[in-house]
Formats: sequence, C-alpha cells, structure tokens
Amino acid sequence: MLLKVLNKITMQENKSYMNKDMPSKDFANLNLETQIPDLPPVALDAFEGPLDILLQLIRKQKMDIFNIPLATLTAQYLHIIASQTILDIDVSGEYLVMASTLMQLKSRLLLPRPEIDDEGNAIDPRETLVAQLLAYEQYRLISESLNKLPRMQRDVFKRCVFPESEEIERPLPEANLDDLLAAFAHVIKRMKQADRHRVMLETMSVREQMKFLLEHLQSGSRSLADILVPTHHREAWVTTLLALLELWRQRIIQVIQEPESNTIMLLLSNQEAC
Amino acid sequence: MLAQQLEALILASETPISLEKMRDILATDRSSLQFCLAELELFYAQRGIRLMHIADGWQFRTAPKYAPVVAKLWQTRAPKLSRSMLETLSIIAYQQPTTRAEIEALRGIRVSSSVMSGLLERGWVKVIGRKDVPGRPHIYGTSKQFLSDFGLNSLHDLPDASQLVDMHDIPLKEMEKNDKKN
Amino acid sequence: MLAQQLEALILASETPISLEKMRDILATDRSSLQFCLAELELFYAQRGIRLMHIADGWQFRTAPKYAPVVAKLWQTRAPKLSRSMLETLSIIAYQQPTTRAEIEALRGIRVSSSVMSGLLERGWVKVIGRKDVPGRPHIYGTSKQFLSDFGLNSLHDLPDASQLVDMHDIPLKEMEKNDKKN
Repeated sequence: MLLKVLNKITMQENKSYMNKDMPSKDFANLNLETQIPDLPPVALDAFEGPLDILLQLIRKQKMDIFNIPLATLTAQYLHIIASQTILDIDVSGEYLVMASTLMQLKSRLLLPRPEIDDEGNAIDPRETLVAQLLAYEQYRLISESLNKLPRMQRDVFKRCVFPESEEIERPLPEANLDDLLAAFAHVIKRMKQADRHRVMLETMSVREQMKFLLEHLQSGSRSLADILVPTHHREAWVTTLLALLELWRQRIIQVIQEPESNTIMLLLSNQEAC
Repeated sequence: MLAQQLEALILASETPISLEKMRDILATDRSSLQFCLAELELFYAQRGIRLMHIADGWQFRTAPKYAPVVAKLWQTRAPKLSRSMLETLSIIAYQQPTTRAEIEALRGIRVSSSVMSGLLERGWVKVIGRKDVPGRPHIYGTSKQFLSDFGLNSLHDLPDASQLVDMHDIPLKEMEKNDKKN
Repeated sequence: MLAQQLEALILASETPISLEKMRDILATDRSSLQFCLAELELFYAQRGIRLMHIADGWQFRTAPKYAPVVAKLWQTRAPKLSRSMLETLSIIAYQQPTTRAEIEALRGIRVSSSVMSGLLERGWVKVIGRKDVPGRPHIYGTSKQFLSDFGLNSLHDLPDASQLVDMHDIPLKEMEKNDKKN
C-alpha cells in the first residue's frame, strides 16, 4: 500500500522535481490532495517515526541523500502527515516537529546565506538532517541483521529440564515472587486473545473466595445461609455468590435444595449429602 | 537427516518425547523412527550424554558414569526454579481452583508429572477437590506454605492479572494488531 | 574421557558453562579443555544438536536448521519482535552505556515505556547506572541474557560493528566515497 502511495506521489512529484529552480511552485504543491483525489491515507503506525518516513521516501525514490531535493521531500512528508484522519497529538508531536524543521530548512536554502565556512568548507543547512538520517539508517540495518541472528526459543532451543537432578542432592531452588509474576505475565502474553481476556477479567478476590469455599466444604456440606453470613459487607456477599456460581458451573460443587426445610445446601461434587 | 531432526526434537522437548509425538511432528512411520532411534542410542552409547528411553518417551541425559562430575556442578549453587514450574505455579496461583487440563490449556503445553509432583512436594500446591467430570480430575490450589515462601500475606497481595500485564508492560496493542494481520 | 566429562557437564548446566567453571570442576588446564572443546564442536557440527560457544560459555543447542520441526512441539509460536523493540535494542547494544534520551535522539522519536520494559522483562537490557545530569536518567546496557539469547559469544560478535558511525561525528565525505563504491 505504501508503495502505491509513493508511486503516485513520485509521479506527481516528478513535475516539481523539474521545477526545482522555481521554489515558489513547490509551495503550491504542498496541497497534493487536490491533485491526487483518491490517495489512500498512510497510517503513522506503518512508520517508526519521522526519520523513518523520510528515509523510506528517499530510498524508495532513489533520491541522493547527500543532495536531498528538500522541496519535494517536504511536500511528500507533509502530505503523509496531513492525510492522517485522526492526528493524535501525543503520537504525532515528533512528526510535527520534523515538519517544521523541514520547512525551516527549505526556507534557509532559499534565503541568502554564507556558502563556505571559515575553513573554506561548503556549508549545507541539510547536513545535520543528513547525518541524523544516516545514523538512523545504520541502526535500522543493524536491527535487521540482529533480527536474523539465530534466536533462542525462535530458531534454536536448549534443554530446559534436568532429570538427572532428581538423583543428586542439591539446594532447593528459592522462591522468588518477581520470577513468579514474570512467569505469569509470560503465560498471559502467549495466550490467544480470547483466553487472555478471560483470564484478565477474573479478579483475585473471586478466585480466593472459590478456594476458601472449597477448603471449607472439605469437612462436609454447608447451608447457603451458613456461608452468606449476614454480618458481611455487600461486596463480600457478591464475591461469595460469584464464587459459588463459578464453582457450581464448573461442577466442582453441587447445590441441592432440601425438599422439607427448603434449605439450600452446598457440597463438594464427590461427597454424598449428609 | 531424520536422525538430526530427532536429536533436535529430543533435546528441546520439556518431557520425554513419545514415538507418537515424533510421528505426528515428522510425519514418518514408526519403523523408520524406531530404527533411527536405535542407531542414535548406539551413537551416544559411549558419550557423556546418552539417549535414553524413559517411561513413554525419549530423552537426553548425562551418562550415569559421570554423575560425580555433574553433582559437583550442581552443588555449587541453588538452582533457579524451572520455567515450566514457575509458569505452572503462577497459573495455579491465579486461576485456582484449577485443574491440570486448564493449566495445560493456558500454557499450550503438557504439564509433566514431575513438575506437578515437584510443586506438591515443595508444599506450595495442594489438591483441594475433584471435579465432577469424566476422569474426576484433581482441583489444585496454593497452600499457606506458598504464601509464606513467596512473602505474601494473602492471595490479595498478588497483583490483578491486568495490572500485572501493565507492570511488565506487555505491548498488548501491538500484539492485537499482529493478531488481526494474521 | 575428558570429552565425555565435558559433554555431561555441558548438558547438565542450565546456562552456558564457562571454561573457568569446567576447569574448577575437572581440575584440568585451560589448553586441554580448549583443545577438547574444539574437537567436540567439530564432532557435533553436522548433528541436530550443536555445541555452541555462547556468552563466554558452552551450551548444547538445537541446530537452527531444524527450528521449523522443533517449533511444532509447541502450539504457540515465539512472538515477533516489533521494529521499535529491535531498533531500540540495537542502539543499546552498540551505543552502550546509553540513555533513553540518546536512543530517542537517534531514532527521532519517543521510546515508549512498553518497548523499554519489554526489553527489561526479557532480560536483554538492564539498568547499569544513572547519569549525573538533572533528572538522573537511567543508563542502559545489554546483559548476558542478551548474548545468550542471540547466540553471541561477546559484544564483539555483533554484526557489522566496525562500520558503525558515531552519531555525533559523522564523516560525511568518507561516506560519500563509500556510497559511490556501492
């Protein structure tokens, strides 16, 4: 999709390329939308920031990075920013800063300025931007090669159980809460979307209550009235009821109404009513 | 080629890997597998690591002969809890009362009985009931020992699952995006 | 005999085992160990399991070639790393010790906290200090886990490190030459 957009922009921009010596025209080209009516919007999510947009524009159109056609590039960049349907200020801050930097650079190129420095080297206002782009591009390439390295659990695997240890006496592993929580976060992350929501919804208090009830019922059946103690808060009642319903649904407990007394009894599924 | 695939599978598997599982993964017939496994067993017969046929599967283990050396390695420091143990324990803590089937569904992988018995032995986990479904599976929960060893006053002290994810800041949004793409 | 002891030790160790540790346990000199390890490396070069020199230690790992087969052991696939995570990790690896501000300057965009904590959670990146400037920002570096997970022996093994250009001093002229060569 991005390529399509770029091709369209490029075609359009070839005109302004040729008119490079007539900067006033470039400003007119800023409003590309009127000239390319059905240009699909490019999501900012597709980019890793303003430098990434610029680099992709430069490389895909085979522009000379050391002699960037600033007018064209600025127009294209602004077009991408302008075509965002919702401009999230938080996300787009850097994008807007880059837009103003580009415009500033462009105007500096248009204004009279010293062309060589004290040592006789050429001054190019674009130099800093170019340096930034090149540095970023390097890291982009590096991150690609980093991604290609054989990675543990993706490309290579190691033995992760040590059955021999059962035969050798060694200090017991220590309990570490951080490791435990990290392990559960890992589990959640690996879960399918639907499962993840299910697990996230269940609150610890209902779980705890389910366990409490189960432990309570180990010693024998209880009546519902016994368990819903009137002194409890309303919140505790709700939690207990939710826990009961869940246990019942999962067929871990049975709920029986005694015909004579109408008392509702709770008992573990594997116990006989007493 | 088959031998190499088998070696990789056996090393990476968390449990002794059965012939059936190898067959499913490699789409090869039993007899080729058996032949290949016999060859591998021989190949490693004189090495420091052995291919062993244990319970219902195959596993690489250090040769018993070198146990003294291995013991020296292990006595030097307390081991870390294995990942499978931590994951299983965390699921029990958060999903209790829960069953092995549920744990396996959440982990997406079988829970070996050594992990389960390890947790029971440490006294972190206990059986708190049975479910009234075919097979009448055990229902597991955490114990007082678990709370005290992990420095918790009550299960309330465990952060909610959603909070936990925030804490470890898993980029859920990104994952959702990827999910949609696939 | 030494080879077999080494195999057993390496298989039994949970993390890549260092030469020093082998020396301590086996009471052998470095050069015999190195010679023996080189032989073992060769012995396993064509197998499904490889002896690899990683994070300044030795470990048996499955050969990358068989990843598709091994991946079938699990129902879930290893999550992909996002570009922002990879780029941030690369910058930390090459620029370390580095701060968030430096990373942001190089990427030209804010580094989200989910990216940073994702890297910390995976144990690839760690806080190695604080910078003595206002706000006392964290200084980040890569960890041993990073080397181990990416199969690197040391930071010297990072790809293309020699071509890296310092952000603050980019020799434009030279790069022009290189550009023309390509």
